[in-house]
Amino acid sequence: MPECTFGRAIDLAIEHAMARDATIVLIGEDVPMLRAPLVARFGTGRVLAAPISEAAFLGAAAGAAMGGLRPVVELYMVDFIGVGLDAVLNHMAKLDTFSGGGWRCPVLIRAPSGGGYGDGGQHGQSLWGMLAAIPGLTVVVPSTPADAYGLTATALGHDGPVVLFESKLLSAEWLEFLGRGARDSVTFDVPPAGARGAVEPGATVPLGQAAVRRQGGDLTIAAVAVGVHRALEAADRLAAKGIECEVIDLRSLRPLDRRTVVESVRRTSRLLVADEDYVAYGLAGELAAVALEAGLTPRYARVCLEDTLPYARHLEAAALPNVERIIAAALRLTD
Amino acid sequence: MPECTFGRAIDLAIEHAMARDATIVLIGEDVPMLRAPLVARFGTGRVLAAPISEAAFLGAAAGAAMGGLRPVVELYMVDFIGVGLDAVLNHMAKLDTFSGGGWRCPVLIRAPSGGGYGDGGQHGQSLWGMLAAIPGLTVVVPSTPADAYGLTATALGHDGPVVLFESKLLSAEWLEFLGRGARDSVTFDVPPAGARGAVEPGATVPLGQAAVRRQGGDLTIAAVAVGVHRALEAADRLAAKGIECEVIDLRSLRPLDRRTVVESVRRTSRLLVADEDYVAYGLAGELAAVALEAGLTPRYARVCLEDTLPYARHLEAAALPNVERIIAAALRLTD
Amino acid sequence: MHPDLYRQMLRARAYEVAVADLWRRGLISGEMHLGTGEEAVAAGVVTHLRDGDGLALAHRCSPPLVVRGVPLVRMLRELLGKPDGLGHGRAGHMHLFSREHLAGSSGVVGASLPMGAGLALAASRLRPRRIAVAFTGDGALNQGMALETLNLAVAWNLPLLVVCIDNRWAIATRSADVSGGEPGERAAAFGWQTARVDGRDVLAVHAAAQTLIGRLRKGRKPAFLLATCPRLDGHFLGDPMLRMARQPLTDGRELLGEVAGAATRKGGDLLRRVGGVLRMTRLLVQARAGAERDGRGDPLQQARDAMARDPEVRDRIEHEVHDEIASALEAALIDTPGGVDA
Amino acid sequence: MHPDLYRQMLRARAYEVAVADLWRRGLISGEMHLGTGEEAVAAGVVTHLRDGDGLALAHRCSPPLVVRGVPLVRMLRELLGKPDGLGHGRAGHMHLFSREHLAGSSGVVGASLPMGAGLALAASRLRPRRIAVAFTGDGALNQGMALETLNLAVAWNLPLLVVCIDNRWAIATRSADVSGGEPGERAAAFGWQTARVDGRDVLAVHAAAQTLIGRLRKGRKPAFLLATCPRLDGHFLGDPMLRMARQPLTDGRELLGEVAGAATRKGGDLLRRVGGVLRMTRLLVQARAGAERDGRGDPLQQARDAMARDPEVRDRIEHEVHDEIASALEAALIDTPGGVDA
Ligand SMILES: Cc1ncc(C[n+]2csc(CCOP(=O)(O)OP(=O)(O)O)c2C)c(N)n1
Ligand SMILES: Cc1ncc(C[n+]2csc(CCOP(=O)(O)OP(=O)(O)O)c2C)c(N)n1
Ligand SMILES: [Mg+2]
Ligand SMILES: [Mg+2]
Repeated sequence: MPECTFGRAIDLAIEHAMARDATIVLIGEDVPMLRAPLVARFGTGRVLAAPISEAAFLGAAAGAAMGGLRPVVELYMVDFIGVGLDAVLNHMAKLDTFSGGGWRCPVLIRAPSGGGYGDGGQHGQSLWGMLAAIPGLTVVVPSTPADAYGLTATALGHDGPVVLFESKLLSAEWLEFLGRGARDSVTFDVPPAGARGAVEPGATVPLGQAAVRRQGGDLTIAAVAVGVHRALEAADRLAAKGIECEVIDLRSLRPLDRRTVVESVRRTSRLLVADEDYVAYGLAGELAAVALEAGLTPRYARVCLEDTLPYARHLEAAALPNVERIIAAALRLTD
Repeated sequence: MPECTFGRAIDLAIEHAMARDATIVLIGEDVPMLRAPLVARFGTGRVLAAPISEAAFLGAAAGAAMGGLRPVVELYMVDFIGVGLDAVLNHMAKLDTFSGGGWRCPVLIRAPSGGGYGDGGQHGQSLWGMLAAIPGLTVVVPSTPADAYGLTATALGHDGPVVLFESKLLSAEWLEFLGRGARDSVTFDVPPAGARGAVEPGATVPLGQAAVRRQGGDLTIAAVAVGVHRALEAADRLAAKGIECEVIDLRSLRPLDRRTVVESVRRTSRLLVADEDYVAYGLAGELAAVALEAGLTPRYARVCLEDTLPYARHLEAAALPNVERIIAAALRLTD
Repeated sequence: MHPDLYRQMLRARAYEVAVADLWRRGLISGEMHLGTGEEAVAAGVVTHLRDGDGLALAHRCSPPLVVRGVPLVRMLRELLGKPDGLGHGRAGHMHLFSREHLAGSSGVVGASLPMGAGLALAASRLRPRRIAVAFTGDGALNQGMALETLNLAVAWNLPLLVVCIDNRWAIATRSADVSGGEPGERAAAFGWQTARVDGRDVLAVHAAAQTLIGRLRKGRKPAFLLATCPRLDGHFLGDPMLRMARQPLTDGRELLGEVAGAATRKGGDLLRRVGGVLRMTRLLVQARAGAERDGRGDPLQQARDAMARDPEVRDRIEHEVHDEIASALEAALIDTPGGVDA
Repeated sequence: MHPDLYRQMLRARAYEVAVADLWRRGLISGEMHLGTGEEAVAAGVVTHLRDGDGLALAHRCSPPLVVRGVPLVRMLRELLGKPDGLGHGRAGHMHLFSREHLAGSSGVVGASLPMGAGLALAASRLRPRRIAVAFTGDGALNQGMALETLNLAVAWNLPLLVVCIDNRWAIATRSADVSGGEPGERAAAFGWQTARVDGRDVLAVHAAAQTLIGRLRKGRKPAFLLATCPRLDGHFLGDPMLRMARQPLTDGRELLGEVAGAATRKGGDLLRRVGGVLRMTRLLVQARAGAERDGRGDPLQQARDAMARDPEVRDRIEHEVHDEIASALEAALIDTPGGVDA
C-alpha cells in the first residue's frame, strides 16, 4: 500500500486503467504537461492536448464514446463547466435514454473544484449540486487518496458518464500550481488525511456507497471532500464538550447512499450538512428531503457557501464551511 | 383589466417598460418575427435579431448592462442554457460582488420551459433549480397571466439579473408554435387559469412573495408554474375526500418566500412539493431544508420529474407531476 | 444518373411524406423538422459511407438516416412513441440514434459537429480508413461548439466531413441578417479543405463528397462541404411564417394586426416604427419568394427528370419505394386505431 | 517616440513589478497573471480611449487598467484583499471592475469578447462615436463565445476593437499545436477589418490602433488587431514550466523523473513511449527558447532605447513613475505589517 498524494492517486488510477484498456484516451488543456507521465507511457495518440474549447471537446468526448472509446476529459476547473454544460446535460446524460439503451456514454470528467487558496469567486466553486441534479449522470466526490483512486477506478469501469470532483485544496499538485507557485510565503489549511495517504492499486470504491468516518450518537454530519475533514476536526473538538458526532462521507452524490444517511439520522435525530457548494437548491436540501422522505424529523442545519466566494483569504476562510461554523451549528442543534 | 394570454402578458409588460425606458433592448433569435409588434413599435435598433450564439449574446447582454442598457434576452428554451450558462453563472450573477457593488447587472432572461406537448427530453426541461442555486441571480416562475405581467414588470425595474421562466404549456403562442402547428388533431392538458386571464397594466408583483392560491389545513402543496394548477385540481378532488389542501404558488424561487411556506406547514404539518423540474438537488429539497431549518418536522413528499422527460405523450404525462400523482402522494401523507 | 441515388432520394421523400401525414393526423407530437428539399445532399453524401463510418446529425435528420439504412419501421415506431421504437418511444424525432449504424442526432443546434468530431476521433483510433460525417444547418455555424469544432478537427487532424446544408434560413431569420462571412470561408480560415455544391444536384454532391471522403480516408485534414439547398416547406411542419407568407390575408391577419396596432400606439419614434413594419413585411415577402422560387427547384423533380432516359428503371424504383414505404407504414401502424387508411 | 507612451509602458511595468513582489511575499493570494511584455500593446491601444469608451479584459488585465487610469491604490488594495479595494477585497486580480472607467475583466477565457461586444452595443445606442475595446489572448480565440462574438459583432456592426495579444502560448500549450489557421484570418473570414503589428513596437501599435479606432468612431465594421508579443515571464508567477525550462536539473527533476519512470513501466508500446518523452522535451526546449529569445525583445527596453535621444525627459518620466508607484504602494500597504520595506 504505497502512500501518495490525492491528485497522484487519480493519476495512478487513470494510468492503471489506460494500461489495461487501450480504448481509454485522455483529453484536456495542457494535459501533455500536466499528465506528462501518461504521455511518456502511452504517447500523444492517447493523451490529447485540447484547445480551450470545452464545449467542443466535451461534445467530442460524447461522440468518441459512441464510437467506442472511453474518454477521460479534464476541465481546468469545474467553474468553467458553464461553457460546456450542454454536452453533459443534453448529450452524455441523455444518450442512454435517447438510444433506447443502445448506447451508454462512458466518459469520465475530471473536475478540479473548490476554494481555500484565495483564487476568487470564478475559480473556487464546487457546483456538484448543479451536476448531481441531472438524471443520467453519476457524480462522485472523494475526500481521501484511497477513495480518489478507488472512485476513479470504478468510474473508469462504469459505462455511463461520471463527473469526478477533485478538490484542489486536497490536491497538492493543483495547490502548488494555482496557489503556492513555489512560494514559501503562503500557507493553506490543508487536511493532511485528505492530501496524502495509502492507496491500494487495483482497489475500487463502489458508486453510491457512503463511508462512516466517525461514529457517534448525538449528531450526524454529512459532507464530501474538504467538508469531511472539517467535520472530523469539528467532531474531535465537540467530543471534548461531550458531543459525539457521526461523520458521513457521502463519496457519491448521484447515486446517493440514502440508507447510510437515514440509518445514522434515525439514531442521532440531528442532521448537519457541511457543504462547500452553494447553500440553496443543492446537496444540503437534498439530504433534508431524504430525511423527511424516510419519515425522520431531525433537527437540521446546513453550513455551506452562502454567496459568491470572496477573494480575500480571511473572507474566504469565513465563507467556506470551516470548523468554527460547523461547531457553532452543531452546538445549536444539540443545545 | 383586459384579458390576455400568458405569453402575451409577458410581451405586454416588456412593451410597457420599453415605452417608458429607452435603455431597454430586446435580444434573441427570431425576435423580429416572434416579437413583431415590438419591432413595429420600437424598431430594429431596440429589437435585435441574434444569431444562434447564446453564449455570445448572453455575455454581450451582461456587457451591455455594464454599458448602461437594460437588455431583455430571450432563449428559445431553457434547455439550451447549457451553451450559455457561463455568462449567467460567472458574469451576470457575480458582477455585483466583483465590482464592489459598483455595477449591478440589469438583464432579464426570458426562458421558455417545460414539457407537456411531446417535444422530447432536450426540449421539455425546467432547470429552475439549477439556476436558483446561483447566488446573485433572481429566479421567478409565474403561473398566471397576471403574475407573468407583474413579475416581468418587476424584473424590468430590478437592477440585478433575473431569469423569468415562461411555461410553454401555459403560453398559447409557444404551444401553437412548437406543439400544435396549426393542427386540430392534437390536444394538450392546458390549465385554463394559467393560460388566460386578467392583466392589470402597470401592476407589479414583488420578488420573493409567494401567493396562497387555496387555503386548507390538512396539507401544504408548494409548486410553481403548471404545477400550481395541477395542485389546485388535485386539491379540488382531495376536498371531495375531505382533505383540505393549502396550495402555495411560490412565484419566486430566488429570493424564496420562506415565511409563507413555513407558516403554512406549521399549520398543516404536511408538505408536498409538486415540481416539474428534476427531483433531486432542486426545489423539492430546498423546501425540505426550509421546513427543517424552521424547526418543523412535516410529513413530506415530492412529486417531480424523476428522469429524462420521455417523448411519447402518455409516458410524458405520467412522468410530469400530474394530478393523479399529486393525489396519490397527498393520500399517503394524510393517511 | 445512378439509379440508386434517385432511389435513395425518393425513399427519403416518401418516408417524410408519410411522416408529415402521421404528424398532421396527430399521431406524432411536438415539432417536426423535415428535410424536404435536402434529399440530394443526403443521397449524394451518405451513399459513400461504409460500415464503421460515423454519422452525426442535427434536428433535420431523417433523410440521412433513411439513406443510411436505419430500419424505417423502428424510426416510425419511435415517432409514434412506441416501446419498440429506436429510442423505446422516449426519444423523438430529434433524437434518433442507431448504434448499429454509428448514427446519432441532436436537437441542440450545433451539437452535430462535436459529436461528429468524436466519432471521427474514435474512427481514427479504432477503425483504419473509417471516417465520420456531420450534417449541420447554416444557422448552426454561429453556435460556439460548432465553431470550436472547426478548430478542434484541424488541431487533431480528424477524418471528419462536415456537410453544411445552407438553406439561407434559421427558423424565421435569414442567415444573411445575422451572419458575417460565408460558411466555407470560415472553415477555410481554420484550415479545412472546402468545397461548394448546388445541393439540389445529386450528381454534383455525390462527386464532391467522393473526392473529399476519398481524401479523408487517406488521412488528409478535415473537409467541409457547403451544399446550398432550398427550404421547400418552411422550418417545420405548420411553420406559421410560411403560412403567413402564403396566405397573408388569412393566416397572417392576426400577427399583422398586432404589428399594425403596436406601430400606431403612442411612444417610440415614428421613423423607427415605420422601419419596424417594413422589416416585417420584408421578411414575409422573402419567405414567400423563397418558398416559391425554391419550389421550382425541387431536387427530387430534377433527379426524376434525369431518370427520364430510363423510364422503366424509374418506374420500377418508384414502385419499389412506394411498396417499401407503404409496408413500413403498415407495420409501424399495426397497433394504431385507424391505421394506415385513416 | 511620444513620451507619454513610454510613461504608460513604464507605469504598467513598474506597477506589475510591485505586484509581483507583493505576491512573492505572500500578501496576494492565488494565481497572478502579469502582462510583462505586453506593455506596448496596452499603451499603444488604450491611450486612444476617451470617456465613455468601454474596455473588456481577460485575466492578464493590469497593463490596460493602469494605462486607462484606474486608481492604482484601489487596484493594489483589491489585490491585498482590503475592503476599500476596487471589489471590496472580494474580487481579486482577474476580476477588476471600474464603473467609472467602463472597464471590466474576467478569469473565464474568451469572456472578454462578448463583454466587449455588449459594451460596444451600449456605446452605439447611448454614446455617439464611443467604442469598446476587448483584449484577448490567442488561446482564447478557440473558445466558443469568442468565436461567436466574431460573428455577432459583424452581424450587429458593433464599434468593437478586439486586440488579440498573440504570445503563441496558452499556459503550457503552444497555440500552434492546438489551433488551425491564424487569428487574423479567422476574423477576416467573419468580415472584420484586420491588422497585424509587432506588439513590442509601441509606435506601430499606436498607429495601427489609431487607424482602426478612427474608423470605428465613424461607424465602420468591427476591427481586429493582432499584436504578437513575447511571453517574458511564463503564464503566471511561479510558472513551473518556466522554472523547469530554466533550471531543468533542479526544478524539472521531479517531473522528468516521473516521466522517465512512466515511460519505462511495462505496457504501452515502445515507439509511443519514446514519442511521449520527446514531446515533453520539445515543450521544455520551446519554453526555454521562447523565454530566452523573447527576453531579448523586451518592449520596455525598446521603448527606453527610443527615448535615448531625449535623456532628460526619459529621466524625468522614470523618476515620476518611480515616485507614483512607490507612493501608491505605500498607501496600499498602510495597514500591512512589514509594509513597503519588508
Ligand atoms: C442551442 C440552440 N439554440 C436554439 C435552438 C432553436 N432552434 C432549433 S432549429 C434552429 C434553427 C437552425 O438553423 P439551421 O442550423 O440553419 O438549420 P435549419 O433548421 O435551417 O435546417 C433553432 C434556432 C436550438 N435547438 N438549440
Ligand atoms: C473557459 C476556461 N477554460 C480554461 C481556463 C484556464 N486558463 C486560464 S488562462 C488560460 C490560457 C489562456 O491563453 P491565452 O488566451 O493565449 O492568454 P494568455 O494567458 O496567453 O495571455 C487557460 C486555459 C479558463 N480560465 N477558462
Ligand atoms: Mg438553415
Ligand atoms: Mg496566449
